[in-house]
Amino acid sequence: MDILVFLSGLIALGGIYAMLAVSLNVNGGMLGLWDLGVVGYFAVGAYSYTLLTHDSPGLGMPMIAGVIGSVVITGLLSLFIGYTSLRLQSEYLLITTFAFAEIIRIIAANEEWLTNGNIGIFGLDRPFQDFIPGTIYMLFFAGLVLVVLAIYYVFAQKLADSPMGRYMRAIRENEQVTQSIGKKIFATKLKVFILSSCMVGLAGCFYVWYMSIIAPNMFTSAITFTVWTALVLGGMGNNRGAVVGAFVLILVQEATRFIPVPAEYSILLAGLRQFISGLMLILVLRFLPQGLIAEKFKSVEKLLNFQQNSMIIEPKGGRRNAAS
Amino acid sequence: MLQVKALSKNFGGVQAVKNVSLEVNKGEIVGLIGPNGAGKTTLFNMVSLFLSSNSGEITFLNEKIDGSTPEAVVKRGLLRTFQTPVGFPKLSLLENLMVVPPNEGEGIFETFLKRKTIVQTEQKNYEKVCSLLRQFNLYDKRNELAENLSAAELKLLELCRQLMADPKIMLLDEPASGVNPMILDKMVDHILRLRDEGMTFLVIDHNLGFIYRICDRIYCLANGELIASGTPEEISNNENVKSVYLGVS
Amino acid sequence: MDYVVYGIITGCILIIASIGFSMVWKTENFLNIAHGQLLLIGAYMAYLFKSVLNFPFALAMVCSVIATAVLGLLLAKVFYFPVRKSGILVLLFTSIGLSWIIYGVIQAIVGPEIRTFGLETSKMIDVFGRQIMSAQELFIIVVSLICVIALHFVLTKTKNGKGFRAMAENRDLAQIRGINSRQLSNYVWLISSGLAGLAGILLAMTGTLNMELGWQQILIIMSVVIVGGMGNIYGTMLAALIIGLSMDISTVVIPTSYRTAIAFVIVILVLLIRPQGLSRGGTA
Amino acid sequence: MKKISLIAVSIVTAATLLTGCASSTGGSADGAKASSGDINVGFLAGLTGWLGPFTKENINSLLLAKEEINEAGGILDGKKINTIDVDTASTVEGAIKGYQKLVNADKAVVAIGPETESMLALLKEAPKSEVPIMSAFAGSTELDEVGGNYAFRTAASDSTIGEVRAKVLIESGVKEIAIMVGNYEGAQSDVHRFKETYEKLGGKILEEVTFNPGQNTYNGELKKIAKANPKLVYYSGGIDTAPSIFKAAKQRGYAWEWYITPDVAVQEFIDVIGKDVAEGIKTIIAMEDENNQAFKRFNENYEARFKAKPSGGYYNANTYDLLIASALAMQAAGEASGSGINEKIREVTNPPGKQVTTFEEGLKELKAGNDIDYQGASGPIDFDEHGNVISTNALMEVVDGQWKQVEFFTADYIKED
Repeated sequence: MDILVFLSGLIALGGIYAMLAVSLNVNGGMLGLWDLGVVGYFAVGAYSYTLLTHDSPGLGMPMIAGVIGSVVITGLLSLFIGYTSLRLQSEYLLITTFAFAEIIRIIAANEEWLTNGNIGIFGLDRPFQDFIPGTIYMLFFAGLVLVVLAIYYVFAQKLADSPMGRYMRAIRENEQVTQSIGKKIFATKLKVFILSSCMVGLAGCFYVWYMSIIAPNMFTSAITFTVWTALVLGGMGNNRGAVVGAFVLILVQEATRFIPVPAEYSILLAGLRQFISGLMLILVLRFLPQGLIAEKFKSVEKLLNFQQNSMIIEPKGGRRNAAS
Repeated sequence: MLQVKALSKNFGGVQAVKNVSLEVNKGEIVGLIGPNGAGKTTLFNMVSLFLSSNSGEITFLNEKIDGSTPEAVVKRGLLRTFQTPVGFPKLSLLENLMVVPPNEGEGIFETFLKRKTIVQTEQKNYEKVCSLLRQFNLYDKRNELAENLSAAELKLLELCRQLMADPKIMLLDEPASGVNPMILDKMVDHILRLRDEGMTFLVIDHNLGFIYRICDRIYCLANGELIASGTPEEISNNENVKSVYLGVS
Repeated sequence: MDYVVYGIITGCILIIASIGFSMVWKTENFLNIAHGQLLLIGAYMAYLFKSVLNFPFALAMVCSVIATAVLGLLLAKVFYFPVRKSGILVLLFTSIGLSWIIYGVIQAIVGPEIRTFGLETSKMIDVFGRQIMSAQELFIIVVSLICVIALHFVLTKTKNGKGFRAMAENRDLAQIRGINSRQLSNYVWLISSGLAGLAGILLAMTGTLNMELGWQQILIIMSVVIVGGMGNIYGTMLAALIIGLSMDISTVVIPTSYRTAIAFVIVILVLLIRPQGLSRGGTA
Repeated sequence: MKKISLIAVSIVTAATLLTGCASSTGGSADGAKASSGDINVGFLAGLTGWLGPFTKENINSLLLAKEEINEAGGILDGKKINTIDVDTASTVEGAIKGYQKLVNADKAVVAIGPETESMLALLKEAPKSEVPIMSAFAGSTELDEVGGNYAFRTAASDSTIGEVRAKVLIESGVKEIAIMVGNYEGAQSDVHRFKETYEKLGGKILEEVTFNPGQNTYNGELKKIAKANPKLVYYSGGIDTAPSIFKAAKQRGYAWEWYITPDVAVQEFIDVIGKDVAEGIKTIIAMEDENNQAFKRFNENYEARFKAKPSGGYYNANTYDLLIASALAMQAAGEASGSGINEKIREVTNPPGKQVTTFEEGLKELKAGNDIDYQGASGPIDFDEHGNVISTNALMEVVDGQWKQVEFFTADYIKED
């Protein structure tokens, strides 16, 4: 039972990261936006939720209003960020979004009247915590995370299989050609960017629940890098890869904690854990540049059930490698 | 149908296109030739509004279009291709073409709210795509990824893709480069057939033989300036054109 | 006035730290996140030579710069060269992975203690009766000036330097003209890593050797390079000074706690107004 | 298919590693095999990250306490203590994950070590899991009134120490100061109550500068302070930024008197900023009188065991006391459990009872059925209703490159007026 509770804690956290990875896959993987601002929307989602629902500082609104509010606020902010930065290309977009995320964190740390500054806000409520005994609450929470993750997954998958998904991949593959056939690329990018940010913002609420505390130093760029790593590890452009990547990353990181070492060497081990994460990433990239699960080709005919009788043969090189 | 008047473009002090005027009438195939760096592609980019011009005027179907957006121009029926026809390498041929027609499903909410309309549109587009692929002998490869095609097939695919957008005029950027003679013949056939069906073309190419074969009229650019224009015969005998081509290659 | 001097000092360290990053970006076409960890290697190498092997500080510096340069090239050969064909994103993430590896290894070796080189406190220098800066700060400015001049000389006079500039101008053209890209690439990695090592030492001179140095600096380095324009060396120098100056001068007007935010605000503003950075670099 | 099987393999490996190790007792100290009767105690702290420099000595202190307990024969008829170090990477997320591992996988009875934010994050969790969290250095004022049930700290609250510091300054005639404070929770909390009390007592803050750790230079920040022209500057920040700030100030000839936050009152601080710069820097630190027997004994034992002096600013004695007190509490409760500790820890550390200063003494008295009052190496250790201790304080100064105790203030200092 205890092991189950322990594992459910990991699953909850892994699930939250998987939610982030799926959200990121929508704009980073499928649309090919190099968005390094993940932690920014994550922070805004988490802070909006907290400030809407917490009493002081905050408005003391009901939980559901907080969740909706956090999605809306994240959306509005990403509209602003996206509108200003989405015209930029690859690396420039990457740095700009990154800069926005850093600025968000710095504001959270310095505007004490709003966010309680570096101290943050603690003792935050969790959903249904009054009805579920504390010892097994984590089990419930992990379940809740998995349910929402499943919704995220199905949503993202439906999107990927739709004409919209095809259109997004086209933009990723060749922006110029997409423009030459009369598509409004910027508007689409903005829409998808906002969608992805909202998804990240909602995941922010779950992070607050998991942590029960909110403070600016929870939202450093390490989270952005972790989510991207998870996505690259699992396979970009592929929702299954995003989920698998996130869980593998969290599990492997945690598994290294269990290596038994004498107390004197625990610092050595701590350094080694960073080493292992890094090595794993490099090895996967070297030998499986498409990630653990490559983005898979799906025939239009199959998706639309046009030719149910004929077999559709997967073309050679049928795995899409989005990582180039 | 398409008029370009006194178009100019500067790149950091270098005049890429100087005061170029040209005209394409409906049902014509007009060639645009000139040595490397003559400003042909720059001109294309400006006409398709991928690039803004410094001065001059572009009129399409009797309406000024400069200052508009590439998307808007495409909607009016002006399509262009690219020199290097990569298309969407990781998309299958079907997807490469299915993505072209405006589709109501290309929205986030629409994807989930208008499923029925989407399927209907898709069905319609699918049939159109298939007939087009059959015409170009690519039907058998419809589920192949574009990156697995040969360069020549990619050129054909490029043509198909732009055709999907129901163009009134097509700007072809080097449709014949890297295409073997056999496929080139087919390309010529396709272009002529399309012209007979009412399409208008403006074609850039280095292959003068190809240009002479298909074009009704030809413009020649060198160093950003228009140095000659006329029928293929006139151009092939033009001293300016000869000296420019001999001087370079 | 004093703030201008502070800004120049900050800017000088940034120049040394960013040039290498910018050069790698230009030739290899990816953001080398592990560049920050090379700073860390340089600083700890110098510590090894100075405090463990008891070299004089100047010699320790030189040894460390050379060692970091060689190590940087080696790491590039082992980790980056094999995945070059797989694309920019793979390279970018390989560099993130490499950052973790370097961080982990150094952490395991040196532990979390904070160290310094144990240098004497330097004297202030009087100029017209005003104390402008300390000898140490003057040293930093002189070292970066020397580096900038040396680099300029190398880029304009040597074969490889010319090759680099040609490549910076037009990658395809340079390859057509037969510039030995393998040799050139080695050469860029050497210079880039050496400069990173030097920057690490300079940073550790004024402050401390601590594990977070690499992560802290890479953010600012990226801002500088972006503001400077892709891979443009001179633009990068200018950007380093601008960001250094604006961060220090900003402390007069706004709370010092927002100092780092200034760099990012500049990045965003520059990109919105001039999407190619301060100087023209021309993207692919 | 090959790739899918690869993922499957990696997941299975990870899972096996997790569950396999989880069912064993995890990291056993000294490489010794932990027998099933052992009691696991967790050290939950940032071994890497910004807390790294703090915790490396704490690991030793805990080791020392463990060894003393085990050498005295263990508790509850010979059960040995086993410590498990869990790295939080100095993040709250790491602390939560680590705590869950300690509680559920290692079956630890207590988690010693989290810093303020992690304490706050685990506050609600601890009573549910019935595994107390105890901190030796979470000084934040935020924790003043929330602990007491499964949450204890031997760190003096910043509010107490802030009040003492303000009073000492005012009484020594310093009425105007400037403050330099790092832009993070620990530093800001440290300054918070001090500022309040100082101003209440009639002091004036001329300038307060917040700085970000990890900058190249701090000249601008120092200039701002210099403009206010204070006699004394209070520095609350980390050791990593200290050299840049203190050296630069010295170089520029700013002849301020410095008071620093207790966190950096360690030998390392003097080493990194240089003896000449450090000379005369003062701090007030929540510490036992250096003439106190228990404290002396702890220092001597530590030095003998690890060949190095423990640093006051790293709260080594406080960490040590937490484990000793927990062990005594378990002995008193008669069971090795978190709830046992929670129930009995006040009883064994607070008066009334026979005063004991070592584990061995305490064990003997408990076995004899007597009530005890543990007097720790870090002070008398009397937990109030919110799990805080009222500490004694010492004014320390750097003399000849060493921290020297200049004055000692008993726990009653702030009460007398």
